Amino acid sequence: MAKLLELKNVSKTFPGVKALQNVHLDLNEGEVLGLCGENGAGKSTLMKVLTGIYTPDPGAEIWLDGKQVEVKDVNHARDLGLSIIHQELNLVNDLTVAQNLFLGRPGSHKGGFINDRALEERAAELFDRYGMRIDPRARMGSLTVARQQMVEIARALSYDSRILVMDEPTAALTGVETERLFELIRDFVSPTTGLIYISHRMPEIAEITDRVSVLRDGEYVGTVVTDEVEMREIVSMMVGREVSAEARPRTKRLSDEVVLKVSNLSSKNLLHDINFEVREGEILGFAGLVGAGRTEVARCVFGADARTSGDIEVRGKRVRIHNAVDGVNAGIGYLSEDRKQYGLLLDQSISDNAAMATMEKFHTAGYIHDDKIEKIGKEYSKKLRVRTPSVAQLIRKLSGGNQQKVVIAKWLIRDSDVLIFDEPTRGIDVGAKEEIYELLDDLSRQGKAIVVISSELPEVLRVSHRIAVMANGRITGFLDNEEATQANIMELATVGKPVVEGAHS
Amino acid sequence: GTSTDTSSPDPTTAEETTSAPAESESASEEPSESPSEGGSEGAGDVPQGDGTQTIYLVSKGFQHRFWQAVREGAEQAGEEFNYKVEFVGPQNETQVTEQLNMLKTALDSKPAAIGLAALDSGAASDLLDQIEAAGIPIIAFDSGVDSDIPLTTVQTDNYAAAQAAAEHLVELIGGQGTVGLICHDQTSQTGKQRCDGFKEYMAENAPDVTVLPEQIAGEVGLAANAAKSMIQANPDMVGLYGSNEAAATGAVQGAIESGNSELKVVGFDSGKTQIDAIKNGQQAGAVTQAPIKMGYETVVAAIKAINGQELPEVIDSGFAWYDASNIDDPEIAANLYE
Amino acid sequence: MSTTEETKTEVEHEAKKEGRSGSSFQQLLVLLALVAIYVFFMFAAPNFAQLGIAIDILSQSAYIGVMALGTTFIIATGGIDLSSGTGMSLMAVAAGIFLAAPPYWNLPLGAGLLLVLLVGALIGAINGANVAILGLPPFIATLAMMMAARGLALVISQTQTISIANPGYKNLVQGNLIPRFELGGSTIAIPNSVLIFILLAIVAAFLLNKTLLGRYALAIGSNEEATRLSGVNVRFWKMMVYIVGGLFVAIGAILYSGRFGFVQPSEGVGFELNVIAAAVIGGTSLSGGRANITGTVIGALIMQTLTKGLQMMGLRQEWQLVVTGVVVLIAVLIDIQRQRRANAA
Amino acid sequence: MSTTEETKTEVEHEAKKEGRSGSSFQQLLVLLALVAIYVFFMFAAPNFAQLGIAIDILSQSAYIGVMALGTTFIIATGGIDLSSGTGMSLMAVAAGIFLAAPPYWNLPLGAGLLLVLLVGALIGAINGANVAILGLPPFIATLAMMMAARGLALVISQTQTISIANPGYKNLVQGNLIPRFELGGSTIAIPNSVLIFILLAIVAAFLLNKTLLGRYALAIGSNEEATRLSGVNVRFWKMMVYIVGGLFVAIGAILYSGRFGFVQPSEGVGFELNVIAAAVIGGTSLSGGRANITGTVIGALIMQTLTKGLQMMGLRQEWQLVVTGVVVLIAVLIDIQRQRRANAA
Ligand SMILES: Nc1ncnc2c1ncn2[C@@H]1O[C@H](COP(=O)(O)OP(=O)(O)OP(=O)(O)O)[C@@H](O)[C@H]1O
Ligand SMILES: Nc1ncnc2c1ncn2[C@@H]1O[C@H](COP(=O)(O)OP(=O)(O)OP(=O)(O)O)[C@@H](O)[C@H]1O
Ligand SMILES: O[C@H]1[C@H](O)[C@H](O)OC[C@H]1O
Ligand SMILES: [Mg+2]
Ligand SMILES: [Mg+2]
Repeated sequence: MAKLLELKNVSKTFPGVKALQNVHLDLNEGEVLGLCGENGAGKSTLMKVLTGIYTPDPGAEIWLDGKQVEVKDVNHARDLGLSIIHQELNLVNDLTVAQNLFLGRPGSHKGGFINDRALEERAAELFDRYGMRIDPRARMGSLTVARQQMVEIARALSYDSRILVMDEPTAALTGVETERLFELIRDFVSPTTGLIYISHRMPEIAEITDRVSVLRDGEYVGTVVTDEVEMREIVSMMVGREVSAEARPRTKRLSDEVVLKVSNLSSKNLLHDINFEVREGEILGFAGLVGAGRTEVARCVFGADARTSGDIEVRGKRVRIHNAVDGVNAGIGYLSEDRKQYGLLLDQSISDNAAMATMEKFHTAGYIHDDKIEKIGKEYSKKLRVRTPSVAQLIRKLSGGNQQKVVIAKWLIRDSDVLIFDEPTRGIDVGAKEEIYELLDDLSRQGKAIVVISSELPEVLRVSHRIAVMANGRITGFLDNEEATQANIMELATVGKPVVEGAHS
Repeated sequence: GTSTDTSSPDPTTAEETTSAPAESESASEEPSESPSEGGSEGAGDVPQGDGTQTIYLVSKGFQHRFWQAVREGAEQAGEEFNYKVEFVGPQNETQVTEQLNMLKTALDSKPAAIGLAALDSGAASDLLDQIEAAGIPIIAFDSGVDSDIPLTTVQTDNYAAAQAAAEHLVELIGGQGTVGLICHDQTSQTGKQRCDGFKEYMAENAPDVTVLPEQIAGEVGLAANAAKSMIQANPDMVGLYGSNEAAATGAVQGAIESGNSELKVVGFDSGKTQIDAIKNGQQAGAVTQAPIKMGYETVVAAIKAINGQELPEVIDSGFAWYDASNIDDPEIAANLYE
Repeated sequence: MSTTEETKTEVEHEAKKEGRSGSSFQQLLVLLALVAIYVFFMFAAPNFAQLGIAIDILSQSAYIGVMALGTTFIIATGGIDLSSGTGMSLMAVAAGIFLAAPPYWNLPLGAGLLLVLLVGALIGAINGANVAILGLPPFIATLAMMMAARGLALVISQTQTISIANPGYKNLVQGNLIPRFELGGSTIAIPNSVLIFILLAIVAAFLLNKTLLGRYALAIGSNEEATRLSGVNVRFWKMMVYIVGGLFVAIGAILYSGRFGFVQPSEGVGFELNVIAAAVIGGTSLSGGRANITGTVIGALIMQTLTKGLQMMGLRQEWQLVVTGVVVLIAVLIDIQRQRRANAA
Repeated sequence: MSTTEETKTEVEHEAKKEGRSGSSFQQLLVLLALVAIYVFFMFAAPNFAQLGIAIDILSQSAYIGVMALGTTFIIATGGIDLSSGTGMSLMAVAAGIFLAAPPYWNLPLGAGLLLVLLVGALIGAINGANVAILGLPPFIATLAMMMAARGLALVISQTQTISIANPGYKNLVQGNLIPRFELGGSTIAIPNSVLIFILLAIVAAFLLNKTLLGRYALAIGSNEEATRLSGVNVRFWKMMVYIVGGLFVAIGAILYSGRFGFVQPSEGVGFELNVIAAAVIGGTSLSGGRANITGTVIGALIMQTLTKGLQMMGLRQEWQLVVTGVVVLIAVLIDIQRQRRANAA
């Protein structure tokens, strides 16, 4: 019997980069196929070739139901029953949720005339069906990243495609929404459909996929049946070595000296009386559900958002923080959860991006020492294993995970006393993740005070000495690493919230 | 000033006009004569060219139809005496530097003679030195320059012409009431003289006339809006003056739209819309220059200069008042352009 | 299935944030600015407080306003149109050539108008092709067109003023479909240009808010890449937007030349800035994605009210310029501050 | 596959733009365009092929070019400056007032020049404050300034042309620091304005590529929010950029007024478009983040070469406009197409 989908001999060359080389992939009917590989392995590129966004190098073949096809463009892909949720959000912020859902879709208008009421009703039905609580009339840009991701998922599902590709759909989601997503995936897969699932989160791969294909350095490594292998075997196919899972921090905080103290922090909409301290060498994790307010705490402390009350002390001294410049000057670094929007200059080089927060070290009276910038760029690219032909490469041309590494490099170079990492491993592959954890351990040993916000509980448990759990804009409790488990974190995260917003009905 | 006298209902104005500048033989007395006649009068002493030499005229622009008429006159003379004529000008009448660049280009292209209608009377002095050094004769037209390098200036006495317009307006309104003016420009010599001539005439000769502060508008649409606003704000207004083709056309339009049919509008220059308005009574009259003649005489003066002939200091191309009564007179009609 | 208070408020809050056409509060603010300016002149400028003046302001802002309606779509896509001013001259000249008596073509009114619209669509299509197909930045594509249109207007008119004697033409713009009426002792006549302006504003609002054209224009302006990946033919719709822009300019040209009954080829330089200013004062964002037709209309009226009022005050030209600059700044500032406050909330 | 290719390359095009200053290949292409235009006129325009003409082009493009250098920084931040043209008039008038003989102030040359620069910095600072602090869109902030500056130039000059007799002033711009020399039988004189232009281009290139000012300008243009969150004082640097822009306009005003020793208060309207065009032809991206000083210089030269050549060809003015529009379009198109081709690979 013919495969639902077969890709043969796919190569894709970008100037100076061979992203894919003779890759093979096949998908059976009724199956969820995992696609794994390190950052820059070529997963997204392969899926863009499949869905008509990139033209592959000559010689590539795409077979659907045993028939060879040539995917001309996005619409053609959709006509062929192929849809995709991209790794990066592709939403129009100035339109409403309903308008986004039906943008460019046949049947969303009558002879060019649009009835927004009708679209909103259809959107509401859709969200009902998928068990999502999202207001169809909300402006897209006013939603949190997580909700936006849910809209993307709803949109892709609603196309009733035969083949659905999800490129790291859970990178912005916490456990609860992820569970909900899996239910949707199971509903979607039928004897005539198939789904390709890309993730760096191995437990998800283990849970949802039937088989897993692995890419490394743009080449096809192999395919395994999920139930027949251990996850670490897949990981070693990806990275060529063993990586440990389930772990706890390897450091202790250095001293009792309080480096960062936040008291009575509140913000207009969300935050209510937030109090916490971070000591020298301590890593304080922040856990919570989507929208709990972790990002907002970080942004308020750093100065990126306004707070209505709250004092911030760094090493015992009260600091005046009203904007990001104050934050940086007070010795606080903040790595944002949305690298594209808040972290990177896409059209500038790796080195320039890496140096951006530390320019005072790289100039004399305004004259910039580009050689030093290049040197530091090289040093950190190497340290963080950024996959790139050169540090002069534009960020835009890097894979998502490699971009994330550059943002991390930026703050490592800055070398602040206090570092706040908001979802630091979003989109980072398992191998590199471990490197980043080790980096955090290093920073801890150097006596930095570190806050790590993460939606992945294993990650929180792996890195944090202490864990603050948030719900509804409040801190609902602190747990020491020793006493913390996924279960008691979730308990605190859902305090006062019988229903989890967004993902549940 | 013979023709001006005959065409003007008030001889004194014309007297002033032509007596002010140094008397010149060819042009000033015959402002309304058609250029070819004017030319043929002096044709005897205008040597024919061999068709290879170029006379390069740098005008003020091509925004107004007026310059097309000057160009026509110039080309007519060029054809008649077998010279090539280049006629250029900046995009609008504020672009002094652009005009100077054009003058420099004229110099670079080594013509037999250059004509200049200077946007600014002082700006060109360096270039004039260079042109003189290169041995190229230069003739000023339309507006003079503060320099004795140009061998002659072919021009209208704008100040006097504006006074003539004022004088006619005073007469039309019976010597009293409020009048307004739309000036086409507030920085050029021409613009200033046409504004000042009008205002000063009123100040000196019409004690019972109140002159409103002028509005500046060099385009028809803008002038129409400005005129209308002025009329609406001052319902007692009885007269309105526009200082060139665009300003006058706009003034008429503003008067029509405001529904004030009593208002006397006087203008400057001609153009199809002004001519129509005068014919159908929407405009009382206007002062016309002699643009075709101005172009023609400029080229003739240039040819004479090329051939080393003497030229008077000023060649007054003249002006004339015209209204419904004399618009079809041949001497007037020859100076009107559509 | 119970819901906590918090979740509810969040959803409501999100819904209340501005949609694509700005909040009604914003339109209120711009309107307030207009009213404030108007009231100011009622006291400061002699004879300003008459209905006739208000109608004048409406009719004099009609051609800039109509062009601004079209430009609003272009700006909504994140583009800009610098060619509207001289493009208007070119189309006005075209109108003259089509409709004026021999030696011009002397076509019947309907045919002539249709051809003018065609020229408008053509100019728009050339702009559109340069932007959407050749990928030129809109600023440059339309700057080039601005120069070329000016030159062409002079070329095809042979730098002559063309007068359009066709009485139907003038009547179309200047006539009074609504019969004159008496009010407070004076006769009020509403010229057709005002009706056309209002009608086109309604059409534009409908196009922007209720049709694919507007929806895609806003989507492109907000996130072109995402719109493309949604399967929208971005090139095609950008083309359409510029064509619509050209059509509105053509109508502006008809209103302009119909007012005078003659056409002067060298006018219109610099009008494009007033056109753009009208849209932006009205709350349309130059970075695209947010547009507002009512605002554009109010923006055009603000500009014209200012001009009219300052002229009627008899203020000198140079001071008019200074005051206009400052008021434009303040008008946009109000909007900006409001947005900030809304976002801080 | 061919139809697909187009849409796909467009997507890929998005994905792969050039770096901060574009490739050196791009600069080569713009330079080639300049050379092509120049060579064309050597054959098409009589007397064009002289060294003197080339020097003329350089000196006539100096003031637009210098202003374009400053505007390049502003565009690099994603901003725009519409006030350079009338701002130049205002500063030139200021120069006249400071330096001309009584009734003007008749200051010593050095003091006068310093004050002109100060006025430039002030105008820049006002633009900067409106953009960086009040958050106005640069288009509107500088449009308002454009109007206000025009008015103010007329006000403070009392609409008079001011002639600056100070011989040092004229000499500064027109003099020949490099002594005249003979070449091929004709005397060659290089006016100081050319030297100043070249010198300032070097300064600007240094500022853009080697100093914090340039780096932050490009960063802001690339992603303002990310730059802010990197701890860069975005407001301060934007202010600085507009102040630098104002200073370059002031120098432009000196070059402009010093060339002829007089100042006309109403000139300068519309110059801003040539200024912006020079930068954009040179490869500076209007959306910010990519700028190129060499390109700006070449862009200014292309514009001036065209003007000069077309004038010397004796082409009718209206056709000159059309041709200039088309050539500007093609010049930018070459750049665009090259980028695409590089990306299609
Ligand atoms: N537009 C582009 N231009 C140049 N190189 C590119 C481009 N897009 C991707 N690449 C390169 O192709 C390679 C594969 O990238 P891709 O995005 O497919 O990786 P990925 O497997 O999805 O990684 P991640 O897990 O980090 O998302 C990377 O080396 C990347 O730098
Ligand atoms: N009630 C609300 N009204 C408006 N905006 C809200 C509300 N609740 C949350 N938000 C938005 O969501 C953000 C709070 O979620 P935040 O991003 O801080 O949560 P988080 O715990 O970091 O979750 P995420 O995983 O989505 O980042 C705020 O910055 C705010 O913009
Ligand atoms: O000099 C002026 C000329 O005489 C004509 O009246 O048009 C306007 C001006 O250029
Ligand atoms: Mg990827
Ligand atoms: Mg968050």
